[in-house]
Amino acid sequence: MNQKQNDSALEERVPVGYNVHTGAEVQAMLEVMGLDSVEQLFADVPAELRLRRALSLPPALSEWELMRDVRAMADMNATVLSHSSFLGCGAYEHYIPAVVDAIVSRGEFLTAYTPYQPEMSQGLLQALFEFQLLVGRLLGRECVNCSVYDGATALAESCWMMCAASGLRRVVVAQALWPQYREVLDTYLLPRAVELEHVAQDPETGLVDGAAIGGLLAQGNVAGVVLQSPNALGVIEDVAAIAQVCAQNDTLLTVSVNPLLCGWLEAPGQLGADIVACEAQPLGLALSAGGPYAGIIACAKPLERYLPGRLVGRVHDLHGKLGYALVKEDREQHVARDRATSHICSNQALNAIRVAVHLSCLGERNFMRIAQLNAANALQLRARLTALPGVELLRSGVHFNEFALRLPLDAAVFRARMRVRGLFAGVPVDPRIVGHGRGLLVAVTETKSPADLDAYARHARACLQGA
Amino acid sequence: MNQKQNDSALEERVPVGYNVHTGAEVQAMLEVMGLDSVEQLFADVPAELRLRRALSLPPALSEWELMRDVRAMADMNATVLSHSSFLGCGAYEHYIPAVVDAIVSRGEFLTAYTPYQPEMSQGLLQALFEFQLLVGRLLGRECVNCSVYDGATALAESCWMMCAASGLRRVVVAQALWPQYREVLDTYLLPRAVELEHVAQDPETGLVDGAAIGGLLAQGNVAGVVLQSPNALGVIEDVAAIAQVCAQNDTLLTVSVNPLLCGWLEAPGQLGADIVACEAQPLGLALSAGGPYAGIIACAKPLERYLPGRLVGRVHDLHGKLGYALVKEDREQHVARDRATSHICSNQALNAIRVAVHLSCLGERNFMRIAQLNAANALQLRARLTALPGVELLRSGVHFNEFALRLPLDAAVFRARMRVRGLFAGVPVDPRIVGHGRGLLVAVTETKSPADLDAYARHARACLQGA
Amino acid sequence: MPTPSIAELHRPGAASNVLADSAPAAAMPPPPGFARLRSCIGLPQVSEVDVVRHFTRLSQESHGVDNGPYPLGSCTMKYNPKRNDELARLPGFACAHPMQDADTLGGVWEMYERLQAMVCEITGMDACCLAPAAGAQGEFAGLLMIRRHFARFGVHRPVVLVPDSAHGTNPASAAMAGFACRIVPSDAKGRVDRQLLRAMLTPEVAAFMLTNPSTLGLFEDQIVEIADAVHANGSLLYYDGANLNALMGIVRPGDMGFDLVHVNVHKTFSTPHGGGGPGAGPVAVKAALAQYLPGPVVVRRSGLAQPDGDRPLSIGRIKAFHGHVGVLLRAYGYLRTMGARGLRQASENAVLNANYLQHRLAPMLPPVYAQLCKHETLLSGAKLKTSVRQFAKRLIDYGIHPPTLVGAGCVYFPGDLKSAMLIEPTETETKASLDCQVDIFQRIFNEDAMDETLDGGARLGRKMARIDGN
Amino acid sequence: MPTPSIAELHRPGAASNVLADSAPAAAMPPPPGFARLRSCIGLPQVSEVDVVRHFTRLSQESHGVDNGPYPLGSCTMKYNPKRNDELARLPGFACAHPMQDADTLGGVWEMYERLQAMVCEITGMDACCLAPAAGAQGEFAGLLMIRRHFARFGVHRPVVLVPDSAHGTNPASAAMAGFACRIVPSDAKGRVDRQLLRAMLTPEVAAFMLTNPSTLGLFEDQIVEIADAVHANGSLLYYDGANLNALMGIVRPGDMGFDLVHVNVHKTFSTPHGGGGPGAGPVAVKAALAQYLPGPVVVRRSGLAQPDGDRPLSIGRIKAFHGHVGVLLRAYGYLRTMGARGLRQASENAVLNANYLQHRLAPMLPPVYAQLCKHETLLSGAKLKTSVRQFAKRLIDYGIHPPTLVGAGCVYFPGDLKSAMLIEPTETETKASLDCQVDIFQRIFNEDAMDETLDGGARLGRKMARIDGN
Repeated sequence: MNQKQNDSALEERVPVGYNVHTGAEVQAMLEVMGLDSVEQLFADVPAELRLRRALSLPPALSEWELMRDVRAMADMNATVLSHSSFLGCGAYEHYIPAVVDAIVSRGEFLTAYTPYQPEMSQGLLQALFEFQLLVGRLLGRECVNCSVYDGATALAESCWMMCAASGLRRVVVAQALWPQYREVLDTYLLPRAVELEHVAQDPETGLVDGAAIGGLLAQGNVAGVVLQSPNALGVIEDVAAIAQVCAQNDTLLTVSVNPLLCGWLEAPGQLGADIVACEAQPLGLALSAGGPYAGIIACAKPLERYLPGRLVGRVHDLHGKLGYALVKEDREQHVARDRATSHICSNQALNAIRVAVHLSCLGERNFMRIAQLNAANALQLRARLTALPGVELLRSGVHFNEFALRLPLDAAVFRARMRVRGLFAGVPVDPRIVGHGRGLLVAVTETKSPADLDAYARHARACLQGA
Repeated sequence: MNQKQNDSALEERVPVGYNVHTGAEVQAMLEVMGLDSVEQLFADVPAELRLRRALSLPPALSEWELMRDVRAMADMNATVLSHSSFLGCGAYEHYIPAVVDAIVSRGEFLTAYTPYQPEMSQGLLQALFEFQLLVGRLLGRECVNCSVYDGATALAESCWMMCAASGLRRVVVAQALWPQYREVLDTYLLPRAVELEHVAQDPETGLVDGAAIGGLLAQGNVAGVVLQSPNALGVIEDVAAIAQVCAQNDTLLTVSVNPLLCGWLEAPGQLGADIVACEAQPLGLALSAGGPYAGIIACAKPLERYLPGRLVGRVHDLHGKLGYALVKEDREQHVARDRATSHICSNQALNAIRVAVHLSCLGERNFMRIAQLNAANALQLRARLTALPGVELLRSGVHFNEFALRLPLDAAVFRARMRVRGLFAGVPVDPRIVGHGRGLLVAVTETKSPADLDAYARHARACLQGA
Repeated sequence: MPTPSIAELHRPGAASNVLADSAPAAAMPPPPGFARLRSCIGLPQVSEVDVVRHFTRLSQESHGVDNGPYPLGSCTMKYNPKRNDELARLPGFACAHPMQDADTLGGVWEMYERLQAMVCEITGMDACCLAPAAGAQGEFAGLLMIRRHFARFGVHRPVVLVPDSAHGTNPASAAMAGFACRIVPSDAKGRVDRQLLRAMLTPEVAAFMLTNPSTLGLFEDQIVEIADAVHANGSLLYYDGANLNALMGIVRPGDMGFDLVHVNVHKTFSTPHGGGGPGAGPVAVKAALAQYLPGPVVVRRSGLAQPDGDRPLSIGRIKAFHGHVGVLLRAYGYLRTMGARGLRQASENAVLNANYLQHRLAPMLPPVYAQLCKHETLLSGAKLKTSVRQFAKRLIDYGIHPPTLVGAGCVYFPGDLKSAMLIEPTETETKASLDCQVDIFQRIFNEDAMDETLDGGARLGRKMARIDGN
Repeated sequence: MPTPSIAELHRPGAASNVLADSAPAAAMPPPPGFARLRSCIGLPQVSEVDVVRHFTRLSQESHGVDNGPYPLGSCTMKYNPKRNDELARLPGFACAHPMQDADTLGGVWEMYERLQAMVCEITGMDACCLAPAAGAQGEFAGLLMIRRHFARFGVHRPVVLVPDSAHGTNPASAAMAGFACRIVPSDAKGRVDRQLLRAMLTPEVAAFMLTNPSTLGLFEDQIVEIADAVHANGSLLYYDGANLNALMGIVRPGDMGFDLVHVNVHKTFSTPHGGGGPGAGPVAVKAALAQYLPGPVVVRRSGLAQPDGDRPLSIGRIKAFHGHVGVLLRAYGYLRTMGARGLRQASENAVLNANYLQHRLAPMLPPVYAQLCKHETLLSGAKLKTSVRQFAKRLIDYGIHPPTLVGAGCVYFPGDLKSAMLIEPTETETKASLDCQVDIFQRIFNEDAMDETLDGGARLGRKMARIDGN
């Protein structure tokens, strides 16, 4: 490939890839400016810095070569279609109505930028507003931002909200967070000198130790408490009880929740959590090997000014007509700079619209029925598996669509055997929480049929026996 | 499933599937009309005819069960992705720009009905008009309808156009049509007492026998002549020569063409064909196991009033502003009824829009380059294969992206052996045309890389030797 | 601002290089012999971004069911489920080549076999072919079967009867199948005039084609008598399934005495119509006629669905390949989602909506036939101060798609009904949507000056004023 | 007519039964213990057709690059290729679960390894991590690496310098990474004031964050001197890649002396922005810093791409999973389609378009810095008879998206530039599109009465009049 721009032969310049200008057009534009080469436009770039060769990139592909290339890579991945998957641990295989994809692939939404000029983007703003509205109802707290990166960063940002609101730098954290969430908290908070105090889970029930929390809070100086429910042991936390402990000590509480659980049981916001953080993936986002997902933060009104990221609000135009716009931007980086509540600029807006469409498609009744179906399916498989010899529940607590087993063998070995049989059996429980490697977290969603559950139980029996 | 409509419990009526009314709404609507049951709306259906049971259909599926069900069926099909395909014979594996799917999945186009109210559908009408415009330029005849069902029915309708225009009922047909096209001609034309006279192809060159056509035309009474190019032997016909014979005899000529050929060689319309019929599939339509495709008919101006189906034209509104509308509807079934040029009502409009977008995406230069690439790839594989022992060209003529080999063994046997090796090697040539079963039609498009051609040659060598 | 045509956006040399570095450097040499290279086509050269913006804009200047009601009588559309579009995009179907060996298309045959069975059950027929490209081609296939049937026994029956209210496709298909057409008038109640029918049932008559409910929205309540008369004459009774969405699970054509039927999948089974097509028009028949069906007819042998290869009496091939797989998949998806209960509910809602609209519009646009209607209703424009055409265009000013008028839709009104409108709400319009339509009808009805000056349209945001002669 | 909210469309009991016959008949029993069943959420119940119509309508009331130019300075969008959206939908990626064994995600690692290499080559860096969710998180990761680097050697450097023209994310990320921020003023030419910079480079300074070309559209022509000064102070030089689309294949951050860089894939690599995100912000570094990169960093061992499991000095995890696979695939598709030649052409076109627009708009809106610009240009509103805000809103009346104003975009103008507008056409606007924009600017500039009365907007078809306070 000869990279040299031959400006004297501009008319032969063919637009490559997605480029638009023909040589004649380049020439015409240069002439308007009184220039005669594209080179002159880069006169301010010191010659000694200029790249004197073409970038060393693989050759350009035609569209069909690209499809072949990427299809070949896609075929190197196993998926929840190639295997019967019972993986969870923060990402779940769920039904996504086809309407969701149909709406978010419309170019007006897909190719929009952040709606800085509200009159150009009323529909987009309204869709985001509806996301905030519906999610606020779902999680039980009314103030919702327009999304952050994912569930883990939502939790980290929530912790900082508690620090900012309280002026304190100590956060009490339940031990049984997803390991990856715990690591993100470390990354986000330790540089800001926030102290993270971990509280153990009850070895029997899997619930966080409320008394221990109470003890820590009584010492004072705590910005807030952080729980996850269902937690990394698959156990639903007693949010109301911990909220009471927090309230007694005038301390804030953040709960990271699986949002689908809020279709079955009362939401953390209703139970007293000041902040509810969640991963939106179970609300209509593709698994996509881990991203892009979206983090949601819902909080009580007094905490709103500590929210990171964008907020859409109702406003009025000069004639008094109702409309929508980004509001309360004084919290944000482009206005507050180093005093902003967060650095977040790009968020996950299109995924927020996905959530709004998803929740609208399902509606109250189906959403609740699907949540119940998740719980029922998990309960059924749990019963089948704990009846197998040597298998018992790891913790006795209340489960939703995920439960942890204690296997008679190493969970990784079991998982490997099951995989050979075409099943993704679950995710081993973090040994840092339970002290051994025999815990396996099994997720069961509405996508699993009775035949799938049968197959799991049948293959599990064989794999426990060493096959 | 209890099918009985319990009208007294209307409020418990849950909308099933895509139904919209709640029980309360049904009740409210009935009340407005002074009725108290849905049953009463069917009082005019004699009781003895009523179905006294539920339809015996498989149980309704949720969206995710349906996807599973249909994915399982999809997995029962081999495809041009699972195999390296060299199949043609009227349908070709081509590059389709992603823009095509993005545009035609927009609901405004996808869910529109026929644009009977032009003011509601200016964009749709303009898109169809642009289809007519671009396709007319491509095929070399300016009057183009808005599509018919497929290439075969386009040819049949074209034959009838020649009959209607000439008042005669005898059509001379080149022998080397795709077998399926020939059968459709029989189905469409024999009931109307049209006589189809078949003319043989030259056993050396594969070209239709122009002298024989001249002889038949000299007898008089012929409505028109029908050719296919490239024909069912993969040979490009000498359209100009046959057009001359027709012109000398004052007889109409219809040519069924692969539209992509018109990016490489002069179009049948330019060469004198009065009507050009084609299958639009190579212009941006998915293979889709055979349909839906679209048939195109382009003709000279004097034949326009014999065109089947819809035409979009430019019109003006009351203020003189340019617009688009369906025009010349007096040819059509909804106006002319049994004197219509055709019964066609639903056509393939969305696929016509696909073609318009496809041609716009490629543009003149890329369209011609892709046509050349097809020819070049086919030429290359042809050279590789005719170098194999015992393999020769079936006919010596000029080829485009498809050529016929004469194999030293039965073509079906060869095809079966190649399939085991992951290749769809081609389509056996209709023995009715060549008198034996050793002809194999091999299609090569731009989607085939040099490595694909190598693989074909390598495997072919092995399969010829019996493996 | 008129939208420029794509050809006007042409900029020489503009199209991006989609072949990238993979293209052969040299142009293909000209072939030997007579073939002449193409020098110029006249396709526009534009950038991809131009194409996207152009056609996105054209789409925004169009109206679909996704944008609101589309109440064209008889030609209407209900909601087209998005999931079913995804089925058609699955590579296992979308990337299958029709000339593959039949045993590599097992999924196609499996879907066909199941869909055939569902069509037979819903219509009360015994055998089915899914290949016809559209309703009109289904009709055509049906008529060819009728022709073949009589020809087989050496009977000359060159005439087909159709009612005056029939879709235009009925007589047009009959003509294409080589039949002469005779029109059976309607009686005062909008039904087939049975006296006249009886008189027209001569030994020449091969078949009577009937749409039930008719395109006037009326159920032929004397269908048993009609069927008996037709059969007594040795003729066959053909069912045009255009309006089957009114009757699913309630009464079946086969049980009414019909011998053949086609179904319009876009209307009854919710496949999108794409601004004119593609559709599909499966044809189903009673057992006695099964052997004439065009191919493919899929049968299950040893559990495996496969095309029946042994059908010597078939009317032959009506399309190049196997049918509109991508459309039929959507119909399959619809039927599997709805189930028996859902289909029945759909028909009930279709009839409920039509009667509700008829009732509510009656003060302005009284029904031509003051009685129960089925899926649609024919309204009289007699009370309007202006023409129905002006009324319709005024609806467009309000962004509402008008009902069908004579000459602007695929229907035909018998007699002197030129000032009528045919309206079909379909089953997927909510009460709120119907009420909103009624309100706008009322508003226009109340407008003082129903004249040309109301026609500007621009102030209400539509792109065009009324189009001349439309 | 204001568009009702989806919640207002609620009809009790309306949502269709998506679970069909498969749902368990009985409700799930309440769990034991403390857990209380949810009785009501407040989600709307609407039919699927309502949802489709509602959100289709909202989309039509929005503006994207598919509809026309989106020339927000610095926050702009170029054309988003449709093919790349298809890549993200391939089930092999879309249906992979992040907690699968790493060896079942070979395609993800293969794509990552190739994309990492391309990012390194384009930026002139040695190692790369694709995980950051957006540019701001890329910055954050970069700053944490800087922090880790100095901490490792026990050096206390608590300060980060940023220019006054920096994106707000720079200081905000610095604060989140625990740094104090100090602002370096611009000089009269809009460049970093090198005198002041030198004075501010104390031993406390960990890094200087720079965007080049800057958010004023200017290339820091003294970058070598700046880099030398920063490095001489023992500090690191961070490159905010927001404007890298101006320089691809022309000059590389690594060759300019930068030590770390992040790339905004939506702007430089054409991934759609979806009204705010998701994006991705790969971070790339010189070899000396590679060990600090967050995970996953993918390496090729024995030909097989796989995540490097042995990275003890890494700053750790910044996201729950591996990164935005669905977004990165699109960036991969873009780079593979463009190739080296295409990328260079893109940057040339970006700069050509910005200078062309600057030149043509100069009579109305002269550039604040009258010199060559790069990807964007800052225009002065001094000649306007009205405010830039009014001018911008008037552009909306004509359906044109305005440039960035202070406070309505993610940029910050230094000093007293409140009446400036930042405009960035991007490389995928054609000359015709730019000329059309200029014409409309001219028309508004010529309007006699630039006052509130021009603001109605309705007659030009926009949905809202000006929004209070915006």
